[in-house]
Amino acid sequence: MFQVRIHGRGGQGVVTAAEMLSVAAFAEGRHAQAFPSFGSERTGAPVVSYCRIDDREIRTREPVMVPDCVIIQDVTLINQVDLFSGLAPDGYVLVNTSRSFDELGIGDLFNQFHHDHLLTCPATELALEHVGRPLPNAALLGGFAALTHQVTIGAIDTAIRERFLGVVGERNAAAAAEAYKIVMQEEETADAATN
Amino acid sequence: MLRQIEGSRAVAETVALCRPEVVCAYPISPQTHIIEAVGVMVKSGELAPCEFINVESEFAAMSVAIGASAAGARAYTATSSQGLLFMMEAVYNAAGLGLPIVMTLANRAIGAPINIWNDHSDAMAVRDAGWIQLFAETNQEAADLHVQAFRLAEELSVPVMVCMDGFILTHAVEGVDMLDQSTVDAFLPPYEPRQVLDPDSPVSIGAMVGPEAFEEVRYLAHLRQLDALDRIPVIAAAFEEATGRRSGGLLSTYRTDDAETIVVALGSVLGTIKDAVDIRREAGERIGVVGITSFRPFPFQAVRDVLCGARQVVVIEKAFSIGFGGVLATDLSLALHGTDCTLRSVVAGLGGRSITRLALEDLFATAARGQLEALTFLDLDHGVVERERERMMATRRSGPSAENILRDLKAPRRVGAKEKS
Amino acid sequence: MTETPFAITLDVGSSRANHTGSWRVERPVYVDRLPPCNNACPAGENIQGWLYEAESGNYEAAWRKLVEENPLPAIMGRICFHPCETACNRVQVDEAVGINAVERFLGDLAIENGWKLPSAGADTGKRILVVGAGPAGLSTTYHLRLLGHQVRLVDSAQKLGGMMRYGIPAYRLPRPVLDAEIARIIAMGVEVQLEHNVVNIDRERTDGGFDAVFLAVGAQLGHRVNIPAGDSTRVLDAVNFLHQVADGDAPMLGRRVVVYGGGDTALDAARTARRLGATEAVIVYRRNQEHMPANGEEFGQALGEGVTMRWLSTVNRFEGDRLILEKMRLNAEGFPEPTGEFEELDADALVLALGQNTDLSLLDQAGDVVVNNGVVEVQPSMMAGASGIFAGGDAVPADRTATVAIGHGKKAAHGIDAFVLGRTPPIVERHELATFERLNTWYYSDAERTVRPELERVRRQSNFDEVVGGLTEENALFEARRCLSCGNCFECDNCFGVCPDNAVIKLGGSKRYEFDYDFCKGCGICVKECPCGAIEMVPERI
Amino acid sequence: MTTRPVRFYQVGSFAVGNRLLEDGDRTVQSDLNRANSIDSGHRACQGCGEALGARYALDAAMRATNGQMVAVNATGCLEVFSTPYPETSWRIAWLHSLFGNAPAVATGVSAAMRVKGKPEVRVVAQAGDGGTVDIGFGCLSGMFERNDDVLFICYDNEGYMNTGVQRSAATPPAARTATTDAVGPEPGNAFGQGKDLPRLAMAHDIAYVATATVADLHDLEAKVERAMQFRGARYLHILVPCPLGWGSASDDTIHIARLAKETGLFPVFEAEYGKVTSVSHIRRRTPVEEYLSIQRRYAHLFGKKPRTEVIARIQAIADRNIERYGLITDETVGATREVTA
Repeated sequence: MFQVRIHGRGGQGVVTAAEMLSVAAFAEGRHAQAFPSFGSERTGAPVVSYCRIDDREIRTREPVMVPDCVIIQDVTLINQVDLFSGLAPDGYVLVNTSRSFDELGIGDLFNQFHHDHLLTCPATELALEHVGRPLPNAALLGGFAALTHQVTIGAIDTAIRERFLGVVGERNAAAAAEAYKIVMQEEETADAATN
Repeated sequence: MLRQIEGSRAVAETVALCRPEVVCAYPISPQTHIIEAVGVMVKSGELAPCEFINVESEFAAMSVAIGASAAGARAYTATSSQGLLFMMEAVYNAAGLGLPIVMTLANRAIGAPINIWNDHSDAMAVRDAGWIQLFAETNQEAADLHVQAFRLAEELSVPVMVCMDGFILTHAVEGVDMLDQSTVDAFLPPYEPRQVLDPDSPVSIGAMVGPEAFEEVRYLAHLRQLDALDRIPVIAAAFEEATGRRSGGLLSTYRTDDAETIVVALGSVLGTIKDAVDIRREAGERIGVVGITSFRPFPFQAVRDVLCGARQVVVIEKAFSIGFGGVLATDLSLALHGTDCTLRSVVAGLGGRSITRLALEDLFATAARGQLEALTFLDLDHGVVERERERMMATRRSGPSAENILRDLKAPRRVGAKEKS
Repeated sequence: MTETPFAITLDVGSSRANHTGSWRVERPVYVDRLPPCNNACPAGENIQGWLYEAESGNYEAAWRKLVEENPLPAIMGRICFHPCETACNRVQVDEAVGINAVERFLGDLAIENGWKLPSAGADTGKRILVVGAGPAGLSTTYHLRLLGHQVRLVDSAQKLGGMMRYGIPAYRLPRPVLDAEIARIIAMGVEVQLEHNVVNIDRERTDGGFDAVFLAVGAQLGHRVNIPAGDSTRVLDAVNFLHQVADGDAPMLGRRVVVYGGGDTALDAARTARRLGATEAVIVYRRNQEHMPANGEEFGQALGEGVTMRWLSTVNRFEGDRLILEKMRLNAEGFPEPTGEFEELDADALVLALGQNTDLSLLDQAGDVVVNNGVVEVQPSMMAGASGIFAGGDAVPADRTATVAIGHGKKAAHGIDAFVLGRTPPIVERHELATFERLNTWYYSDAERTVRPELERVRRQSNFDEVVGGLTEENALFEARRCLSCGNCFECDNCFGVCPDNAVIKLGGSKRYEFDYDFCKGCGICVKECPCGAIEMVPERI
Repeated sequence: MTTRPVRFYQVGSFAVGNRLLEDGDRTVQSDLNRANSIDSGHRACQGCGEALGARYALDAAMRATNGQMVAVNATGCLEVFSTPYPETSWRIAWLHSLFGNAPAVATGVSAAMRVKGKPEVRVVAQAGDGGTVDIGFGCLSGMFERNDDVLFICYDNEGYMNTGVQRSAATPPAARTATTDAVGPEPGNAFGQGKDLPRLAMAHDIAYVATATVADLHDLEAKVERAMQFRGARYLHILVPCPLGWGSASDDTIHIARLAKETGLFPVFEAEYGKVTSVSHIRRRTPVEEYLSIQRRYAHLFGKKPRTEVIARIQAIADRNIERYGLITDETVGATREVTA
């Protein structure tokens, strides 16, 4: 079972991201379970959503406490929330930013985790460019596909287009595709650096 | 068709397939997504003919459903928690009048302190109201139970409440095999009321009944619920025949055949329990699970049959009767009366507290050792409780407990800092 | 739907098994009470009864009910001073019902349509002599004929009608109306003998073989006072004056006419004088308007026609063409006292209208008849003695009005009937009076204002034509519908409607209502809300 | 002078019926074949205004709907005295659910009729004043706001009579009830701000709001008929004196209702879409004493030392109504114009 935790703020599509991710996995014939952190958080408040992906039926209803991947939609949360709680050393981290980890002041992370599992993606910029609104969730899913290979970019594309109809779906899918490319390149760069 | 879909949406779409004619809605978390979705379907014309009524309270919601049902329409509503309590009087009334209303209860705790998260206090608060109460383990079952609920309700002229865990199910997106219209139509005949408000054939519905007949009226209601114990498996079987899917029934079992310890629970926590049980099984423990689907009517015989071979029964439930203990455990203790089975009551997950697999594994290990107490509160922070009790002893005006505890939970850091300095 | 849920759902109307009548300690019962108009009518008319018919527009039925008591409605609808209207309970709401006007309307309608009186009753073989063809005599004749007795009607005048013809001016009672209603009675089969003076009643009776006699000779003699006058031809008697006018033989009066008296005859004389060309017609009366016995309505008409008044004055003497009047004042009891002050009034003629006397010389031989103060003493049956002589009208002690006379006539006819057939006169039981307090006047509509001025307009006439016009059908219907139906159910459905227990059964088709005592709880709302006071509560018997 | 057709029927305008009127022009109550929606054998007190008002209103509604009507009843006297198992007094399709939910239940019935393709079946909901102005007000306001196709009738007897005469928000000032006893320095109910339901209903801008009393049947029936000409939420507030709760003679029920109107204490009017369209003028102006003094609930005002200042305050309420609704016209007997000046 692969468990994902997505951090963001109310209004940034955090819950939708988990839902679309589960749909993408479902589209590929896998079992998936997406759910929000339950609460009554308002726009702007820190929120979390979860997604589990597995090849067999998912029965558990406990929250994701030991994620395999953490997606951070909003870097301003870094000093406010324990974003990496429960993340295994080989866990993945995808951060929505155009800056480096050092610039963000979280260079220490490299020491705790596999550095090739820690990548950034300028998802907000991509969203602004393609969709015209700063909603990074779709683009980040493209990055997630590239980073974790848990789902294909094709499945992400399907899930996005199912959630957002017409032009909006198309533009979000384009943002995801570009994010996918960027992260794939980052990954290659990282791999190269590692090797 | 199998779809990756939010639980609320699955229920809403399934309810729509049942062709409800009057739907009343008053929003309360976590029921909102269900009635929102039904509302959209009615407004768009996708669900027609149907009257969607935005009422001003849950009390009105159930009341509108009562009027609609008495006038011969298939009526549906959904609520949670405080909403259920606010409509309580009407909940009893609907049952007393024998109106086959179907209601989704997105289970949630009851305040104060106000708490929007899941537990079963709401369902337990109305267990004596005369409604049939069915608990769903998964969103698939939640959806399926609604179709069966309408049929059961209308066959017996008894209202049915489908309970599904708030947020945990209602807000979870997972795979649900959705029924199609022709399947539901074939399974669920149009509503044929037993009594109806008809100007051409007038009757007075809702008479005042005195001591001379009230007991008989109540006893008849009881008999109808006992009838439901027969009808529920029959309807589940018919459903399986129509859909190829096993859903509903009085109860479900998991690895109980040779089990010495059987865990009994209601609703979605059964999934996590099954995961924990699998792990305990791998450790060699003979443990199984029984999920109660029909909490009212309570299937005494079926429960007894399945549990009587076990040495120990551990009831895990998300509600308790303050000053007494577990509610489901009480029912089970009656069902097990005269057997050698030991009953252990565990109260867990109140107000949305996570019931984790690890905690359950630990609990089952304790049970296996025979060390589980008669009544246990899972993951209870005894330190917090003790400190609040001390504060209450110290001063009469110790302030509200909820706020004190929240302050207390943040306190260790301060205490730690103090100790450091 | 064959089986409904036990106890919770009930079949309609099942509460009728619960007889709530057992809760009752008092029960309502329907009653009929005597309306004040009926009570006050000297002719004994069932006014409420015929108004009830008229309200519905059943005018012939109304007329028929009317003539059961009074055969002269067109006449009485003109000359009756309608004490019924004075008694009318509606006075306390707004104004009395215009009963008299409706009566006239019905009377005129009957003449116009040629409605006939009922046929005479089966012949009894009894013969009755009626002396005097005024209202009393005509009324007796009519009722006697209804009872099947033969009647000979004798009168000294040339025509029938008595004072109705010779005392009441034509502008108040047009002669065609008078003739028509008299002719209708005569048409029932009456032997009429005119210009016949009965000198000795006993002889007349014996000669004619009459079983009984009714005396209705009236008061034909003007009361004279001695007015010193140089020229006695200037002083006339009102009764004679009016009689002469009626005969078309009006005396010359001159331009300034003074009438002395305060009664209706004085008004008639003054108004007639105006019509005969007098430029001044002055009525001299010893008291004031408040104490004037004449009918107020006609007084108003007289003023409207230019008649003037000289109150608190008596005529002392005639001096040439000047009348010397003495001024009077009223003492504490309202009686006039002389003041000793005098004034003058120019006059060409003085007409005396100071009351009338009866000529009872024909009774001189009838020994058992008692005459007192110039009138005949009678028993309640109107019999003046044991010998079968009956009397009525102005000749007996009573108000001297045509209506009273008509009442006497009916009463006498029944008295005579009992006498000649050897029966005891029947005692008519009277219902309890329907007093105003028993009514719930809330329910009666307020009279609409447009209608009254219209009546006034119709009443504005002048000269020798009839002064007071008749009602249009619309107005007559309106007036009839103003009747409160005091004490008599008129089927307004109030009891049927206001019962919280549906315990009043409406029988429909003018059959009124019944109480359903199975369910009546005895709350009494029906009694309180009955407009006309036709229900009362009585204690339940134990 | 113009002549206009005589339309004067002795008692045509006020009494229940009149033999002189065409059948169609008579009240429903005068009809031999009236529905008798609530039939004999019910257990209401002697002289019950509510039993009477209910039959008046529902029979009129039955005629207006050609018998296609369903009634929903709140808990209260009317419900208790009409349907004690095993007997019901209702001859119409009738449903009782709870005390406070009659408007919502009626909404449900109305919705059911619409969805079942029977829009000709009209719904009347009825409750006492407690079920309307107090416990039922939430549901009532919701029903108004949604403009559900329901005629809601309040039978106002100014208190909780079913439970033994306790105060409701419709209990008038100074009236004695079991919970506002005639003791202490200010006996009886306090002078509050009042909860004027007809005006609250009007504030919802619903199609039709009217008041009536059991003392004027023609007016009441006309209002029911008018109400039935509209679709959507409508409200009819009928004053129904309660001999038990008011301490009045059982035969005074209608008389007292009439006085309530004639004093101005109970304004009778109708309003459409939030605007008053007609008022029933006072016909014979009456001082409030006449109304108060025949009710034992006000007996404490008329003791050895009459509470004239309290009576004056009640008169002021009447005068305010008279001014607010223009209840006095030139035709009012005993009218004084200064109140409208």
